[in-house]
Amino acid sequence: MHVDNLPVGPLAAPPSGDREPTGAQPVVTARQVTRTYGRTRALTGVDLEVRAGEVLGLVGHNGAGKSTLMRVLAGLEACDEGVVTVRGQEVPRDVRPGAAEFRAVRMAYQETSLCPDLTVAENIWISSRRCLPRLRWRRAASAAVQRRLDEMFPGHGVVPRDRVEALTLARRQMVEIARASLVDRLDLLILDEPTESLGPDAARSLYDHVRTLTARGTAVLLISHRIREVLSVADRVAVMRDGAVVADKPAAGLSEDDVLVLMGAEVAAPADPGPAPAAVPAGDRPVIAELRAASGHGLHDVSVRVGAGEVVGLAGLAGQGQQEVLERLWRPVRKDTTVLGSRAYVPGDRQRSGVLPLWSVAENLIVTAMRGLARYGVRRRAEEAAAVRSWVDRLAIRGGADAGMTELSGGNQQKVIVARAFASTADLVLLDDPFRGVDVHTKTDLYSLIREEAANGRSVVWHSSENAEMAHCDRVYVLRAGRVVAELAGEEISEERIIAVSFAESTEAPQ
Amino acid sequence: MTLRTLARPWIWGFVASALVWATILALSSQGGGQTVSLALSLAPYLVIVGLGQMLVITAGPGNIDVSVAPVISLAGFVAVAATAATGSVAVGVLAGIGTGLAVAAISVLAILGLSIPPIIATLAAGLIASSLTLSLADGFTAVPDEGLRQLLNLRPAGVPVLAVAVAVLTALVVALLSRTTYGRSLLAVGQSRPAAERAGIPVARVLAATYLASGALAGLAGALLAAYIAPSPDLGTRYLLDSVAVVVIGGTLISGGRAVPVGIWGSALFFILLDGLVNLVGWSTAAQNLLKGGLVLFVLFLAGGGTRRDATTSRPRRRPRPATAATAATTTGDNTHG
Amino acid sequence: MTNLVVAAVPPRAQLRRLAPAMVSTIAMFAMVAVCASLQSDVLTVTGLTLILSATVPLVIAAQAQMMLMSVGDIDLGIGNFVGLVTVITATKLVSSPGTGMLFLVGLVAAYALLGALIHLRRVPSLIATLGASFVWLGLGLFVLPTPGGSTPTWLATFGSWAPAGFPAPLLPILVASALVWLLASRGSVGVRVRAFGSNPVALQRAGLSPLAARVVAYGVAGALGVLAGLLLASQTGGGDVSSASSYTLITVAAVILGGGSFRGGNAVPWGVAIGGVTLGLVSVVLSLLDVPSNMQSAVQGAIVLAVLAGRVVVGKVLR
Amino acid sequence: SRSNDGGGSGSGDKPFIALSNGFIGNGWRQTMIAKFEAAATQAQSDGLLGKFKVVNAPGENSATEQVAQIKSLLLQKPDALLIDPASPTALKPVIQQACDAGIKVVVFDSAIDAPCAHVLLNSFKDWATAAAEPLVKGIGGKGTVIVSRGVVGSQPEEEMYKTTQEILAANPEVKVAATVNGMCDGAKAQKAVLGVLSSVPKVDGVIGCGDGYGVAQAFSTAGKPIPALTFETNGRALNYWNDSKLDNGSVAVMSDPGQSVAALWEAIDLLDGKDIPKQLTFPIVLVEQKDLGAWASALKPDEYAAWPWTQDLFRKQVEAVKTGGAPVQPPIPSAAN
Ligand SMILES: Nc1ncnc2c1ncn2[C@@H]1O[C@H](COP(=O)(O)OP(=O)(O)OP(=O)(O)O)[C@@H](O)[C@H]1O
Ligand SMILES: Nc1ncnc2c1ncn2[C@@H]1O[C@H](COP(=O)(O)OP(=O)(O)OP(=O)(O)O)[C@@H](O)[C@H]1O
Ligand SMILES: [Mg+2]
Ligand SMILES: [Mg+2]
Repeated sequence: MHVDNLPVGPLAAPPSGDREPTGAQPVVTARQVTRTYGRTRALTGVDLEVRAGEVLGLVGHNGAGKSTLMRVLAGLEACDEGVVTVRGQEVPRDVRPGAAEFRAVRMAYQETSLCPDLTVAENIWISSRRCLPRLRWRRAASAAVQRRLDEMFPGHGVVPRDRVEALTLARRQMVEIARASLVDRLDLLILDEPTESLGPDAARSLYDHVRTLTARGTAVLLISHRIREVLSVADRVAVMRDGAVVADKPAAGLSEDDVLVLMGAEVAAPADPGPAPAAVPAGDRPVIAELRAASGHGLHDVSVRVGAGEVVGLAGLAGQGQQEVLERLWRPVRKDTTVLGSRAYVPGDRQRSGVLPLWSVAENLIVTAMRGLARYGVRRRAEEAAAVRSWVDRLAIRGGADAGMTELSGGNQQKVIVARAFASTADLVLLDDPFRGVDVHTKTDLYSLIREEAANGRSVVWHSSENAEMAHCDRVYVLRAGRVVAELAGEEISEERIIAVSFAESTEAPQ
Repeated sequence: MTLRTLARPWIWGFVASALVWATILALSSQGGGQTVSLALSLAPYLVIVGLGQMLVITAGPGNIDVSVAPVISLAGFVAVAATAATGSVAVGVLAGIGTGLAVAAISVLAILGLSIPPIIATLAAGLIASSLTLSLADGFTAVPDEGLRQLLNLRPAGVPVLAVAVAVLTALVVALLSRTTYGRSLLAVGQSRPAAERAGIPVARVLAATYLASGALAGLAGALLAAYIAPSPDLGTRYLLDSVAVVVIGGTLISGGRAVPVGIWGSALFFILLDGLVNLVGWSTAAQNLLKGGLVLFVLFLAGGGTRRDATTSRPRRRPRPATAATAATTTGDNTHG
Repeated sequence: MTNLVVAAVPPRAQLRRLAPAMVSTIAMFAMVAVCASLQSDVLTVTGLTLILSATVPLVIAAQAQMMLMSVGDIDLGIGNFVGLVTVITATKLVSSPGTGMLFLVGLVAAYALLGALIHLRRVPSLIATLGASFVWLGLGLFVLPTPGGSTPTWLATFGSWAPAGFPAPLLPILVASALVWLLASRGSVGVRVRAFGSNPVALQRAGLSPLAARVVAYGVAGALGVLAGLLLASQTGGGDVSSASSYTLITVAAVILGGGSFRGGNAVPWGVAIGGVTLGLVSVVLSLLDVPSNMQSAVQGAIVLAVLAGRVVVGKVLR
Repeated sequence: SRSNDGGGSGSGDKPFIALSNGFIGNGWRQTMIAKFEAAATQAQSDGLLGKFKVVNAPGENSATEQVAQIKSLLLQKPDALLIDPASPTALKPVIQQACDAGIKVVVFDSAIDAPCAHVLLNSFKDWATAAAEPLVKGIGGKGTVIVSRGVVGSQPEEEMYKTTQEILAANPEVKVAATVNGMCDGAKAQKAVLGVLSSVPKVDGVIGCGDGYGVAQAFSTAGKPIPALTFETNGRALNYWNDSKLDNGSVAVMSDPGQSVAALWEAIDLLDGKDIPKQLTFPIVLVEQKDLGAWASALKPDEYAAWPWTQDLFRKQVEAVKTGGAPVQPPIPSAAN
């Protein structure tokens, strides 16, 4: 059967009208599954059941083992002990990717698994070749992905001929999700943090589509750190902690706080924006960085001012010029940009531009500060070690200073990269949406870290795709299509306001 | 497997050279100590070039210096000419190093200024250097300094002075890599250039320094070789392939980010002893090449994947970056004086 | 909402991707123009045959190099491999065509095996192909210690084939490039190979074997190497294992000039054809221009730098 | 490429001669080209030559590069083409093409089996004999020697090695301790010999092909006495030999870089319609102890001894070849200049 023949859209009749999760058949189950990597026990005996036609939300702190469990459930990796059954059949232990048992289980990965040098259509061929014709597959793949994207993300703007490399992060994520869902029979769709780089619009249409999938009997497993989102979409929520599922409850009746408690932390009022933004009015601070009517390279007449000790936010939908502003401040080569003092950068794309994979946590953490500590180009190791110790403790980096960087989970890697920037003596720290995929507790720690450092006189420019984060800023510039459409300060900064500004503009005068 | 327990691929160079040495000893049943001593008097030249090549290869995927061969030849002429003109060996050696720096400067301009891939940039710089060599060689009259030659041949108690000096140089490179900000920056750039750039490392400066260091070391090797052998337009030819090979067999990660200076000694000794063995047995060039190639492949496939990171299949890895390098011809042709 | 902003991106991205090959194309035509202005006979069929024929084996060897570069590897043995093929062509293929063919098929298999070993033992291709290049050289010297032998008649006939009104060397260049294009850029085999070069994890997650992709790339490279060797033998009328040793570096330069990269994931067969011809023309231009003999290498280097610098300028303009 | 128009008169009826050289990266080839350019310039001003052009294939003796260059030379329609080939076989078809285009082709320095070309070369048998015989005699017909072979796999080397072996077979008391691959290159021979020195007993001589200077360095590195050697014929080696006062059967012998000049005269005579045998064997350059001082003082370090062929001497040598008489002995430097 070909993708083209797939029943799609709302016209498709659900195979069973019954939306009662309890009565549904289990699609995939895991029993007492364990998995260790070297010294890391990623999974310590997981029991989980995913049933047809339900949305199962999976939450847990960074490194809880969610992605690992998903790789086991999708047949990408064998487990050490325990049993995985698919549609009631036990799966042999020596499973390999692409095994027949797992044909109907598909996964959209946390770090997309597209080939950047290939076109979208060619990427589709790779993962969905079984449902494509042998000849003229390119055309079939293009048509299929185009239709699926139109269904899932209206107005996506992806052309199947495009090379993935040329797509924005959000579009890549859309293609990744569409790729996972393009198959002739889909029993289980796993979405590992699908909305982290999507805008709210795209996220909403994704969840609409998830509903039509479940209506046809497909199970959907959703992993996300946006707990509110999970609660609103999922039928059931499973909570993982330290490699095991510690709770499995219907979503109805759960509150965000309940989930946080289950995830294993004393709920420390996560809505509290930390130390109050400094009282000094923006105008009175000495300006340490400034963009004056900058244009070109995706910016149009953008003026941005950063005062000493100020936390300046760059908000708006993803990809509207925020990164370009950061880029200019990072490398102030043009006349319209002035930056006084040294800079440090926290990249959002940690796989590509954050992690130094051969090194340990300590080496990764200190590499920026090393230059400042050194005398005549010679390192001072005692000072470096002390700095590393204090930062590993301060951010509670799991694994410790001597762990290999790639042994850490995504969230902990991100902590190291944030620590790298703040461990330096930089006067201006640039944050490029670094808290994507970081669990709430870590986030809260990092927010207060930022406030403390600002109180000590450092300036921070912070781009975030999560509007709620902007509440921790003194001042926020909202960007759209490369222009500053609003500058909010103090009390004005609120999620609602930012969304209002970014969207109010976007509905009028499209050019 | 964690990073700590990675295999130590540099061992293989030493193991292979010990094996070859034992074979030589078994065949000739004499001069075992002297064999090592003589190998140690040839190895330093290759080690010097290899150290520079290692720094370049460590700078990450795509980085390679294919201009070392023409630089060695050119620096040989320049050093001899400068020594003859000033009467000072030191000036001559410095002139050789300066030549290496000058050619490397062309490469650096092309790599950083014009974003030309290093393999091509250094190839072009090397072509320019070889033209200069030919122009200099036309009617060249100076002769190498006798004092320097005697110094290079000095072997008190069978230990070549040059080998000791280059061992010190190797130790300095080890210290450079682990103790200085430049060394750490180079290793960071080699692991991931974008990440190093975001970590505030002046990538362009680090790369420039690296190519200049490679040029300077090749120039130094050329200055010494010209005194040890004689200046000639093809003085450096063999050193391109061999410098790349010794670096990699020595355990340096071809995709960058990890350098093993000590390993170069093992593989340099291996190459030199292997040449000796082949010549001792009187094998034909065919057999010599088969053996050399076969052994390189054998050691390589035996040592295996220690040279790459943890290969757990499904966790997204850093893209395995391609290794790059280049070569020159392996034979010089058919005319007997070719 | 945002599709309008980005709708303009693809054509420009496309253009930027094609720019390197375009600059090389311009360089190629500029060189032909220079040659023609120095020697008007260049533009006749005979003239084009003369200046193009030497580039035929180079272009095909460069296609082999490109196959490996598309998986992110580099082949430092291609020059000696092509030389070895000429040797086998000039000896075994003449004395007993059946055995000769078997030998050539064996060489392709050896390449595939090399690819498999590189993959399974996870060793850098650079050093493995460097080691293999010594083996090819040794085998070549073993089979034919002194250059010589003769080519089979059918091959010699092809080598001296000179149709009227059409420069014969263009045919193998165009046919080989078209085949590689169909295989590597259009077909599903090419998708596997490029996907492996681009993101092996994605390939594996989709249940495709990275090993197979690499072996296929090496096998195709081996086959192209054999083809290049046959064509070289047809031009030189004999076997000489070191006759193509310069190919190793030049093919890399040809792939880069044609818009390829060391990163892997890209196949640029047409660009490689243009890059190969451009590099082949350099020696023609050098022999037509009155460059002092000592300075010829420098001029060659300068031409390569100039073409690549032109690429940078065009890239800047397009950005 | 280097070319030269003869005094503005255009090519007219005076010939245009091109030289294609397969490799320029060593002193021998450089001397060969320098001698040719000097002689051709002289011939031009003497009105014997209209125009000449020298093209060196870049890189490492690449036959494919040279084929491409000869093809582009064909476009320029020279009257005669001189070739120092990078490969004894690979140029066969392109030489045939040149002959078909009516161009006189003279290949020198290496045999090539292209029936239409004229070949001018030194006898490799003579070379090997001149290298080994005096040396064997010098060590008194007995002792231990190392044989340093040339570019193994090349035709000349096969012939030379055969000759060497014949001579050694005739002297059974001379033992071969090792056979190394010196590639006729001092630097390579130096390393190769050094590699075996510790493993062989006392060495009385090294039979090589013009690599004695490097071999001497190897012995001095190893701290061993310098045995009888086969030196190259360049200024560096001859001066070393002269200065070190070695008188132990050492010789200096190599082929003659002046062949290019002889080939020039041959081409001019061929274009004049003179009858010249297809194959000419010219004398090698042998520097004997008695002429050592003269040669040593006349040569720069990297310059190789070359016979100063004039048109006259060339014609005499052709006669000698035709009649089978004794080869012409061109003047050695002290007598010539
Ligand atoms: N391939 C691997 N090699 C070594 N350790 C691994 C590997 N994959 C996962 N781990 C470890 O297993 C644990 C679980 O990781 P996993 O990626 O499943 O966490 P997660 O819940 O997805 O976290 P996050 O929310 O940060 O993505 C972590 O401690 C991680 O370091
Ligand atoms: N064109 C090809 N290029 C490279 N490898 C191939 C090719 N065709 C098949 N293979 C090899 O055969 C294996 C099966 O691949 P194939 O694409 O046929 O899987 P499939 O047909 O989609 O799966 P199945 O038929 O088992 O359901 C691959 O893993 C690969 O090793
Ligand atoms: Mg995860
Ligand atoms: Mg996560």
